[in-house]
Parts: sequence; structure tokens; C-alpha cells
Amino acid sequence: MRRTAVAATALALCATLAATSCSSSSSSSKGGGTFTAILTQIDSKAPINPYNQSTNSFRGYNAMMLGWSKNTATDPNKFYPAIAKSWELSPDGTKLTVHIQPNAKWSDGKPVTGDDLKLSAAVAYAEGGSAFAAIPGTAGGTVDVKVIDDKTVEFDQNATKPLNTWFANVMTMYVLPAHVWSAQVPSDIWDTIHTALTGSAADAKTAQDTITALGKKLIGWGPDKDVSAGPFTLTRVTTSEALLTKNKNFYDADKIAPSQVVIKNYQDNSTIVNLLLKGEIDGSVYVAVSQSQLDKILAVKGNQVVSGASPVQASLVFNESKKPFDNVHVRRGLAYLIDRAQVTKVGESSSGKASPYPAGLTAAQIQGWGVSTSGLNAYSVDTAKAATEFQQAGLKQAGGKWTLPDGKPFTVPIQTTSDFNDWTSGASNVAAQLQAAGVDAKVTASSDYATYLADLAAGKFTVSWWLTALGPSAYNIYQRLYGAANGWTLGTGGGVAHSAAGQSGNWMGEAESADVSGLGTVNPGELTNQLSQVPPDQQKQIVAKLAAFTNDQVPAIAMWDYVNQNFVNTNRFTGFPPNDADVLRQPQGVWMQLGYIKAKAK
Amino acid sequence: MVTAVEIPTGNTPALTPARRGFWRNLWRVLRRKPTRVAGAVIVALFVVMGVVGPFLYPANLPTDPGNAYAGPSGSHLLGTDFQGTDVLALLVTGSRYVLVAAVIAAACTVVVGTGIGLYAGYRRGGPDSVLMRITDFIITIPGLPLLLVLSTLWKYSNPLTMGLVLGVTGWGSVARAVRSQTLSLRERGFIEAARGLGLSTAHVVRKELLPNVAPYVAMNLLISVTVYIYLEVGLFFLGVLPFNENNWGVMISQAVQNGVTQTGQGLAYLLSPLVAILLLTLGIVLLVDAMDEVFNPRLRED
Amino acid sequence: MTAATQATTSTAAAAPPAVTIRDLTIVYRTPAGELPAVSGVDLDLPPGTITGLVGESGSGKSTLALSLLGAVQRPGRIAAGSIHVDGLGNLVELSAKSLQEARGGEIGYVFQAAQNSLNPLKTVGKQLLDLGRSHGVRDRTALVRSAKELLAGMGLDAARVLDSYQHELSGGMRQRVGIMFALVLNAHVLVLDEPTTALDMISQANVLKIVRAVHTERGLTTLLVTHDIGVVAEVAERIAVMYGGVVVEQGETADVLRAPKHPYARALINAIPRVSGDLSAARPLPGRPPTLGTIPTRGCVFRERCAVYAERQLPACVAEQPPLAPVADGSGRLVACHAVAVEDQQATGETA
Amino acid sequence: MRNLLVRLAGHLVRALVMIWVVATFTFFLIRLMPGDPVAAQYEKLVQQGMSPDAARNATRLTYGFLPTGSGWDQYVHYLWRLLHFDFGRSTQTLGVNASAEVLTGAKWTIGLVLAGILISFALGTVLGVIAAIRRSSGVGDALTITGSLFHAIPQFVMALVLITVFTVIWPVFPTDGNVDILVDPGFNGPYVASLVSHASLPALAYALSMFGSYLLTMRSSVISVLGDDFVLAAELRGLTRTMRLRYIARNALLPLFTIFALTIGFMFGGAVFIEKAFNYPGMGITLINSIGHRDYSTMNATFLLITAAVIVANIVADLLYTAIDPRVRRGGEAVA
Repeated sequence: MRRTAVAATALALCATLAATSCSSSSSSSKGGGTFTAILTQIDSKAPINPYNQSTNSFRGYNAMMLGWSKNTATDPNKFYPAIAKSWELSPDGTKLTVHIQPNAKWSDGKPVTGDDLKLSAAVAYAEGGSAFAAIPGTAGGTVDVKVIDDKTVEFDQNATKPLNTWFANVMTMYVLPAHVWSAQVPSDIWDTIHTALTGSAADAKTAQDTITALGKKLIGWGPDKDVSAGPFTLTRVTTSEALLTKNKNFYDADKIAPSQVVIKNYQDNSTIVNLLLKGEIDGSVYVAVSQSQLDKILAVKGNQVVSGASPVQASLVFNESKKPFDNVHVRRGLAYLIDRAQVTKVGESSSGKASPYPAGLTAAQIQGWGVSTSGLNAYSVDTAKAATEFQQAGLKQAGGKWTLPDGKPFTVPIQTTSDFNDWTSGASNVAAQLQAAGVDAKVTASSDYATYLADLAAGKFTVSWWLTALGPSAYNIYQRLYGAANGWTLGTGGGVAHSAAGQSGNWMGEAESADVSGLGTVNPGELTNQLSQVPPDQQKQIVAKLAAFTNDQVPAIAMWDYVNQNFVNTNRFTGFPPNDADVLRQPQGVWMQLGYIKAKAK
Repeated sequence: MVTAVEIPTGNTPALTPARRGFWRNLWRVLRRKPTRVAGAVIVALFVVMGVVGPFLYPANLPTDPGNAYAGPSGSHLLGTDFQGTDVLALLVTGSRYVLVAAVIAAACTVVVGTGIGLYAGYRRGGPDSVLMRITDFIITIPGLPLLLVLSTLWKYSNPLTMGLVLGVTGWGSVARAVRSQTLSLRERGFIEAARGLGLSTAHVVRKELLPNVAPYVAMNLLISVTVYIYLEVGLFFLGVLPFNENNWGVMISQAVQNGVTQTGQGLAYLLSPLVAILLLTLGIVLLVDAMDEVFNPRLRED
Repeated sequence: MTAATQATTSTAAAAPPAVTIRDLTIVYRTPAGELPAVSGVDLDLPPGTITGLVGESGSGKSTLALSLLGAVQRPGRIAAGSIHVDGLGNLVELSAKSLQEARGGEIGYVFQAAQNSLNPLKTVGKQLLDLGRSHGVRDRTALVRSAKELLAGMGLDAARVLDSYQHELSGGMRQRVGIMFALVLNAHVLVLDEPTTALDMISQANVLKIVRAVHTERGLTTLLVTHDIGVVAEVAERIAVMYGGVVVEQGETADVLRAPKHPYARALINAIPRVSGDLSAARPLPGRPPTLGTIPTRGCVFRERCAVYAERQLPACVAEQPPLAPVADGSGRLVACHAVAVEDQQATGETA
Repeated sequence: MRNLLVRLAGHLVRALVMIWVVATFTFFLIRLMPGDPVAAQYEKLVQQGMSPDAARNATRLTYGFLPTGSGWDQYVHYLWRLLHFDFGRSTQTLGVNASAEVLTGAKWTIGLVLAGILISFALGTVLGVIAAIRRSSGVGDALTITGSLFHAIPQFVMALVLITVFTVIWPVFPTDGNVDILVDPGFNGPYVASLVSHASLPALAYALSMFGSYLLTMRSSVISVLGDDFVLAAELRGLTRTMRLRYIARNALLPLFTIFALTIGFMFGGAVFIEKAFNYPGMGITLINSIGHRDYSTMNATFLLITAAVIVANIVADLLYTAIDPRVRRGGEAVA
């Protein structure tokens, strides 16, 4: 559609310019194989450097990792092969041997070798890869990288403080072309890294500073011309689009159907929806749309939704340092008053599902971790139960309005930000529902997300939106509720310390522990911290305990689980992954590498 | 030698017609064209809406959650919004914030602008150049970007603060125009003459200067109202303003964000505030047209 | 104070044209309907004379002057009457094209507020060329040459003036430039609208001297519109006094100034303080001059300010506007006054 | 000529002072803004699905680009760098020069603004002359009211209307961006056509929202010139109608230069609305993004650039005015 639109307006000009040049260019773009995708950020000024947040190195297209995570709810260590064709992890989990794809070549024809991986690791130290910290004794840190041969590399973890997340963190290392990057990296970089990790305190400090300075220099750098080991190379980029061309040297080039990919910038929701309405998008990332937009989009020929669970949940979190929200009965009472299905319908009708239980987990996570739902309270709307809870908290009802014990009105300001429409709409619906139930609720909005976060951090809120259940790892999930935002910070010895509300970044202000019938006294922060250290079967028990605790104490009322909703169009390509496929949580470039997305027979 | 003798002439400068019988004049000019009467009526209606409107819906707005994005119907004259709230109710209750903020901003602009312009033009010399440098600064600094930054700093919790912030950023051109008008009145000897008669500064400013800049100021007040409504609503449209109460800007912003422009569903929801704004503008434009004729007889039709 | 009035008819140029205005009525459209600014005026400009047209502002004298170029500005229009110029015919009936050619061609006009009669953004020379182009002048060099001659004749540095913008010229210079523009295309009828207003004394005298000189040299028929009787006294052979849109007295300048007949003319002339006379003898005219809306529609237009009417209350003054009629003394003077007519009748009655 | 140079020198001095004042003002204003760029980045990444650990690592380097030291030190440092045209590094596109960030956007904004101004100026002045000459007829009235209305319709409303009409109802124009990525860049037909078709709607939105004020100003300017004596004088000298219209137009255009400069400032400011609506990657978008990311360097640079544009526009307008109006150009000294 869009191509014709351009051609239509171009017609007049073409007539006066050169008719031939017009037709030739449109045929070149036809080719049959342009796949149009959407990514969150494109920036024409950005370097081709995957570590820069504004980058022209797009994961799965022209940026490659060792492997692609399956992002499974319970096991973060499941990976699809990428640059690493296969790997072995030692039983204690501290030694990883990676075998590079034998056919892997850079787009300029040079093979991908162990040296590339070694240099990539060095850059990761400088730029902040998760498993690569140039600080001695870092738990879950890589201490050495050894090139065994051209196609084999060994990674070693700090054996004294191993973490179960290390493997995943190494596998998600970006692989960079050594022959392009080595000019930017000092040849003695590995000596510096070793000094930083094992040298004397003073030497280590100097070495760390050198590495930090290198990182600062490298972050803004990128090669002028893209050299990629992925299925595509970057051809050019404008401020709102990027054009990638198929890399003939890619090791699995046969699997890649499109001859080129256009990536659109997800600058603005309405633009994306417009493109979807024109059927121009072959594959999108998650796009938030209203129900009416969804209906319209799906009415367009070829448009389909492929969706899967997403480890993200929108919750209303309480500032428990404010009265009466420190009282669990007030929180429960409010939970009983809000019809979450209705809020979801208003706020996130198409790509959200009302959360079944406020437990800090999405429905999929509850299932994945095998949490028994029989013990969980669904907090279905029940004004009688709400009244009981409120009365237990000492609230009074007068003339249909709830008041505080001292007779002052019970007000519930709900903080949202103008940046996110689903939150704003949802918040006004919650407010409307609470008002109808005699609770004086109102919506207040921070002007933008940065201000919102600052307001939260400064405790300038009462009830606010917060993303919870951010997985996939269990630690990550509960760290959102029982982490730094709630006062639990990692101590030096691997344990956690709790600081009081309003201090050290504690803005939720929950008590350090609470008694829960059937569980006893629970310190959720400590339990959460254990999640990063124990093996999977123990994690399950902890998750169950934390779910029960959260469901009982209601530090947050989960409103909806986001649905990872990818729009695809089958007019030009077919063979998209099925619903709930784990690959949906990776970009479409990865789908192609794994054999999905085929050109449609003409 | 020729003795120049002036026959006493009745040649008065066309400067002062506004001073007497402004209202009578306005009414006469209004009556000349039905469109102008319509303009006055529209403006009056909106004023009534802003004053009385919110009292019509003291409790919760009528909402019909099962019937979102509805078109106009008997039960919802202007349809419903994304959560089924009655658009007419939103429109009426949302008028006050927008109108009050715009009027405050316009008043602020006019008062500050006129004050500074008069003072600078009257005093000349040092105070003048200091004030004019400040004015230049206000004019030069890009207003909208400034508001964007200010919107993160301020809590526009009520129309008063909103209006003040808008007004504070917008008085520059009024000040400059009033100053140059004052200077030209000076040149025509108004001030010297008045002072020669031993009149006090306050008197000169109040009786001689103010009435002469009043027409310009009055029209600017009206026009500023429309400008500020747009600015305000525009900021909401950009989604950079936090909102605490329902208003037209929030309606537009929500309608656009919920995809009304793309799906056409709930068009009444998007169009109602837009049309309300355009209608109010039209009213003000027509009224200004009439005032223009009262104040500038030169523009008067033959 | 002498009225220098040698009516020397130039023999060099073609005979100056006569201008005859008959029953001219010019009305302005106002919200209150069409109101006359000039009503039923008869005026003759004998060939080769300078006629002074005096009156207060609002008397219709400027409108009358504009009508001589067929250029009454909207919302005014010529409602009735004729303006006959020798060689052009009746201006009222001329086509727009012929009128445009006549303006600046046969009829030159020197503008009232002389200081703003030039386009501020163009030099005098450029505007001269524009003038030539508008009138289809082929020979530009000749045009410039005659402009330079005219300017030099008026005592100006011609080359420099042509290269100047309006704001670089003094008031007196601008007025001379205005005269140059009016005459450079060999006009034979010259209309001067307040040519000396806003000039200093010396400039006034110079301009008047020039007016007299060019009038004589080029054999013109000139109408000089002014509110300044001194100016008329200085240069005009004939004078016409206007009030409220009608000519109330007309005659030889010397006669009229010596013994004005119409009460208004008398009041006007009495209002002038004589250089030699007693200041207290100068009596200002009471009341305000009428505007379009306040001109009496019935009876004598001057009635309300008329000392004679105040004294004698003639019924005719209320009933109708007196016609402009010759006075009995045989001087050829015309006066529009019931009282004068009555006196004349009485006088003739007495002599008869 | 000397006159012109003296004027120019005066302008430059005042411009520099103004830029310093604005630079100082924005420096402190921006530092008063709530929110921390790193926190915002972190949460955005997390919201996009990055794990907290990865997000924390990804944002760690940003700290290195935040200014350190006391407010005064930062200010002095900032001014010192400004003297060298160094606007600092962006934290949004980490490590990239803020000036590059802003100039990339500016290029597109300037193109749109110029196109918008040209169209609106042509449309506004022509219609303004008609409205003035026909001011007592229905045509004149209609033009005046239309002008006032269009003048009053805000840019974002205009943009919304154009988008709805020309990209949704009757999709003849592309909706977003500045050029079609598939077209080979360079000076060739398709590329230019793509640029033009992408710029059409936003430029039209500018033009439609601006021509009203040109129309109204031109109208009252023409009416005022029509009352000037020299116009009547020209008629009485028998100048042809065309000649007289030319006199009127040239004189009436003078006051427009003043509003021309104001307009440019207004347009650069208004770029935010139009670029946001059309997703056109100009300075307005850069500004919004930099505010959202709390990218201080880029915000500062954008502010300064917009201010500089307004100042330069003012100077250019004044110099043009000087060049056209001999009263200013050649001073007031009389010949004799």
C-alpha cells in the first residue's frame, strides 16, 4: 500500500524527470523478498554497536549472540544455537566450552573464529556484559576466556561464588568481528582484565579505570560499514527506518527467505497502527492496541496475531509508608473492590489478560512454576468482604462513603504517567470503580516516565502502577517486589539487608517480614535473594511460598498480564511460529534463523 | 509677507473614538452583521458552560461500561468514550479547566505585557532598555520547548498554575507592541502636553495612555484566549502534561491514543472537543472582527 | 500686502483651456444614506487665470478639486453636473482609460500633504520613469531632460533630486518635486491642493513665487485650493469661497478681499489679523464648520453661524439655499445670500 | 553600506548576549528537572523485556556521561565547551555528540519550515491583497474570516485533520518518516519524489496554519497603505493600475518582515506538534525524545539551536528590511 502511495505521488515528478529511473527503482524493491518489521528504537546517528542502547546493530538480524534464549519460565538456561553450534557446561556449572558454527563467516567473507569470541568478551568487560565484570570476586563473573582452537572457546566462571545465571549471561554475549574492532581495543586488554580481576588492590584499581575509560570510548563507536555474522547486514538507516540486506555468507543462509528487511522505528503507536492497518508490516514486536484497533487490524487481508505469554504484569503497588495503606486489611479491601477484568478491558483490552491471582506472578508463571492455585485468593469483586476488611482496619462507612478512623475522608490517589495510555486508561477505570464503591479515588499523572520514576523513588505517590513478574528467571520476578525498591539490598556477603522506608531507595515501604498463617514469619527479601543461588527444584518451593505470601499481604494488586502479541502478515510470507512458541520472545531475525518465515509461493 | 492664518479646523486625530460609548459602539457594530451576533452568543454560551457546567454533574459522570466508543444516541447525545463515559458530560465538565486556564493566561499576558510596555515606553531610558531586554528574552526563548521542560517541573494540578505558567511565557509581544504604541503617543505630544498641564504620572497613564492602548489590549486578550486554549490542549495532545481532572485536551489525547483517527470508531469522542474548540475560536474571531471595527474605523467598511 | 495679478496670457504656448463646472453635485455614501459634499456648484476657471478656492476643511473644496481630475474617491461619486475642460470635453463622461491619461497629462495636480505624495521606496527619478511609462512616453531622455529643466527652473540641483528618496528631501523641495510631476508632461490645467500648508514661511513664499512663474511661463489655467486667504491674496486673480458644499461668493480677488459681500466671506476675511492692524480687530468665526452629516438640508447652509441671520431672521434663509447670483454693482461678482439679494433689490429699487 | 555594517555588528553583539542568557537559563532550568536519565533508561529497557540484570549492565555506562562536580563547575565547564561549539555527549544515543544529534534533526526541520513559510507567504500575501481591496464585499469578508480561523486553528489539529484525510480516508501520502528507505539515496528522481511526498503533508500543515496570519497582516497593511497619500498621488498623476498595485504591494510588504521573523520562531517552536503528528524526524522529535530520556546535552543543544534560529531570523529580517526600505538604509540626512 505504502509503496503504491509513494509511486502515486511520485508519478507527476517522474513524468518530468526520467520515466525509466522510476520504474527501475520500483522493480528493484519488488524483488519478492522485502520483509518489513518493527523494532523499538532506530536512530540514524547511532553507531553499529550492539552495546549502545540506540544502535544500528539489531539483535537477530545483524547482531549475533552465542545462543538464543528460549526464555522458558522455569529454566533460563535453555538456548537455541546461534554462533555457538553446540556447548558443554561442566557439572558444577563453572566451565563452558563453546563450539562455533563451522560455516560461520562474516559478511566480508572472513570466518568467525575463537579470536572473535575472545575479543568480544574483552569488549563485554568494557561495555558491561552481564557475565563480564572487571571487579574481583564478582558473583557469577567470568574470570577467563581461553581459545582452544579456531572454532572452540572455553569460558570460566568465578568458582568461589558461582551463580546459576552465569551460563545464560555468557550465552547472550554479542559476537563482534575482531578484525574490525581490534583497532579500537588495546592489544594488551586481556592483561589489563586479568590485572583487574587478580592483581593487587592498587593495580586492580588502575586496570579497572583503564577498562572503564575504554568502555566510555567504545560505546559511541561503531564501524562505518557493517560487518555482520548474522543473516543480514545493515545497508542504510534513516531516522525512522533501517534497511538490511541478506548476508550471503550467513551460515544458515538457506533458511533466510527475505532478500532484505526494512525495520520501522516504533516511535509512535499511531504510526505503527497505521502501518498495520495498511497491511504493510510482515512481523511486529509487541504493539499495544485498543480492542477497536485490533478488530480493524485483523480485518485487513493477511494480518494475523501470533501471541504468547509474556513475563510482564501491570500492577498497582502501594506506598506502605503512608497510612492507612500500611494496613493489610485496607489493601485487601481495595483488592476486593476492583473488578480487574473491567480494568483490563478498559486499559489493555487486546494485549492484556486480567491477572487471575494477585501473587506477583503471571498466569503463565503460576502454571510454569507449578504453584497450586487452590491456596491462592482470587479477590473476586465482593463488596461485603471489602467492607469487612475495611472495618477490620478501622475504616468507617458514612453516607455510602468510606472514611478513615478519625473521620477524615479515605482518599486513594492513583499515580500514573501520561506516557503510557494503558496505565492512564486503566487508572481512570479503577478510580471510577472505587468511587462507585464509596472510596474517594482520583487519578494523578506524572508528566513523563522519567518524572514518574522520580516521583516514585521520592515516595511522592500513594498507589501507583508498577511492572511486576518481570521474568523469566524467578529471582528477577520477585526482585521487582522484594528487591531494592522495597528496601532489600545485596550485602557484601551475598545476603540481603533491609533498610527502612524512604531510605536507600526503599519507596514501597513494606515491613521487613510478616506473619502469614500457614507460612509463619516470612522475610520475602531474603527468600527472593535465595532464588539466584539455589537449584531449580528448590526455586519452585520458594516461588510457591513467595506467591502465597504476596497473595496474602497484597503489596501490589496485579491488574493484567501482558500478552506478547506479535502481528504478522501472511500476504508475502508464511511459516510463522505458532502461538505460545518460545521463539516469539525473540526478534523475527531469530525466527528466520530457526527456520520460520518462508516466502509465499507466487 | 504672507500671514499664515489657520482657519480653526475640526481635525481631530482618529485616535480617541474608543473612549466614549464603547459598549454602545460595540453593540451597534455587532448588530451590523448577524455573524457577529452569533459570535457573541457562542462566546457567551461557552462562558455559561464553564461556569455552570461542572455543577450539572456533581457526582460521578454517567458511565456505561458495556458501551464504549458509542456513537451519538438518545441516551448519549455525543456518544461515549473508551470506557463508556458520556462524552457530553466530559465535554461540559471539562470546559472549566480549559477555559479558566486560558482566561488566566490571557489576563496574565495582557496585564504583564501592558504594564511592562506602558512603563518602559513612559519612562524610557534605563528602565526601558532593561525591560526591553527582558522582553526580547521572553520573545526569543522558544515558548513551546520551554513549556515542555516546565511541564516536567511543575505540577499543573489546577487551572490557575497552568494559566500562570502559560501566561508568564507569552507576554513578550504584547509588551513590545504596547511600548511602541506608548512611544508613538509620546511623539505626538500627548504626554508632554498632559504633564505641561501639571497632571500626575498616574493620571497621564490612566487617563491618557491606557485608553489609547486599550483597544489593542482588549483584542489581544480575546485572541490570547484562543491561543492559550490551543497551547494547553496541544500540550495535552503531546501527552506531556500530567492531568488531574478531565478536560478537553485529555479527551483529545485519549481519543487519539486509543486510535480513533485510525479506526473511526468513537469519532464523536474525538470530534466533540475539537469542534467545541473550533466553535469557541470562531465565536472569538467573529467578536474580534467586530471589536476591530469599533477600534479601527479605518478598517471600517465604506 | 499686494495682490500681484497681472493676467498676462502667454503667447508662446497654445491658448490655455477654459474649465467650466456646472451644477456639480458630489455625494458620499454613508450609513445615513448619500450625503452631498458638493451640491450644485457652478464655477468657471477662465483660461490663463489663477483661481483661488478657499474654505474651511469640510467645505468640499478638496472634493471639488479632485473632481477636476475625475478622481473623487470612494465612497464618493459625482451624482450630477458636468466638468468641461477645453480639449478634453466633459470629464464626467470620460472613460477610465482617457481619464487616466488626462491625469498627469493634460491636468496636473499638486498634492495637498505634499510631504507624502511620493512613494517612499523609490527614488524621484524612478518614479518619473514610472510616470512616463504610464503615459506611454517613448522618449525617456527627453522626459528626464524636461524634468531636470523644471527642477532647475525651481532652483533645485536636478540630478541630485532625481536620485533622492522622499525622506531625503525637505518639505519645500518635495513640493517643487510635486510641481515638476504635475507639469513634466505639459499639463495645461494645474490644480494645487493646499500647496503651502505645513511649509515654513520662506518655503511658502518660494513655492508661491514658483507657482506664479510657471503659471505665466507655461500658459496654464490654475485652480489653487487653500484655507489660507493670504495665499490667495498673493497669487490668485479670482477667488471662490466655499462653505458647506456650495460656493457662496466668487469674484476678482481684489474686490472680494476689499469688500466681501457674503456674511461668511466677510467673517473669514475679518478673522485675519492684519500686520499693520489692531489685533483685537481680528474676530474669530463662532461655531464649528459643518461636516457631511451636519450640513443643513434645507435653507441656507451658513444660517446657523450667520451674524446677519441672527440679526434679521429672514424667512428665505430657512426656506431655501440662495442661488449664486451676480451682485448688482456690476463687478461680475457672484454671491449666494438672501440678505445680499434683498439689499441689492432695495438698492436697485432706490436707484430706479 | 556603512549603515548596514554598523547595524549588523550591533545585532551580533546583542545576539551573543542573548545566546549566553538563554544558554545559562536553560542550563539551570534543565538541571531542575526531576527524573534521572539512568533510571528512565533502565525502566524502559525492563519494560521492553530486558532482564533487570541486563538492563542494569546496559545502563551502567551512562553514568560515565553524566556531568560531575558542583553546579557552578558544571556551568563553567559547559560554557567553556560552548565556546568551542562542543555541546557534550548525548546520553540517549550514548557517546554520540549532542550537536550531531541535533543537527541531524535540524536539517529536516529547516526544510519543512522553509517550504511551509514559502507556501504560506505566497498564499497569505496574495489573498491578503484581495481581502484588502475587496474589503467591503462578501469575498473580502469571507477571506478575512477564513484567515482568522486558519490563523487560529492549532497546528496539531491541522495535522490530525490532514493525516485523517490524506493517509487514512484517501491514502495518497505516506504517513511517517522523511524518505522511503528502499529508494537509493542521491540526486535521482525517485529519491527526490520520495522526499517530496514525505514532506508534503507536514509542510502543508505548516502552510495552512501560518497563511492566516500573513493574510491578516497583509490585509491590514494594504488597507493602511491604501490610505497613504502617495497612493492617491499616484492615481492623480495618472499612473496605471498595475503600476499603482505594485507601489501598494511593495510598501505593504514591509511590515510583513517583522512578523516573518516572529513566524520563523513560532514555526521552530511548533515543529514539536507537527513532527510529532507526522512522525517526521526533525528537531521537535529530537527535543521530545531528549526530554523523555533526560538527555541534558541534547536538550541544551536543541534549545540553543532553536534560539539561534529565532535570533538569526530576526537579524535576517531586519537586514532585509534595511535593504528594502531606503529610509533605514540611507539614513535621514536631507540632500540640501
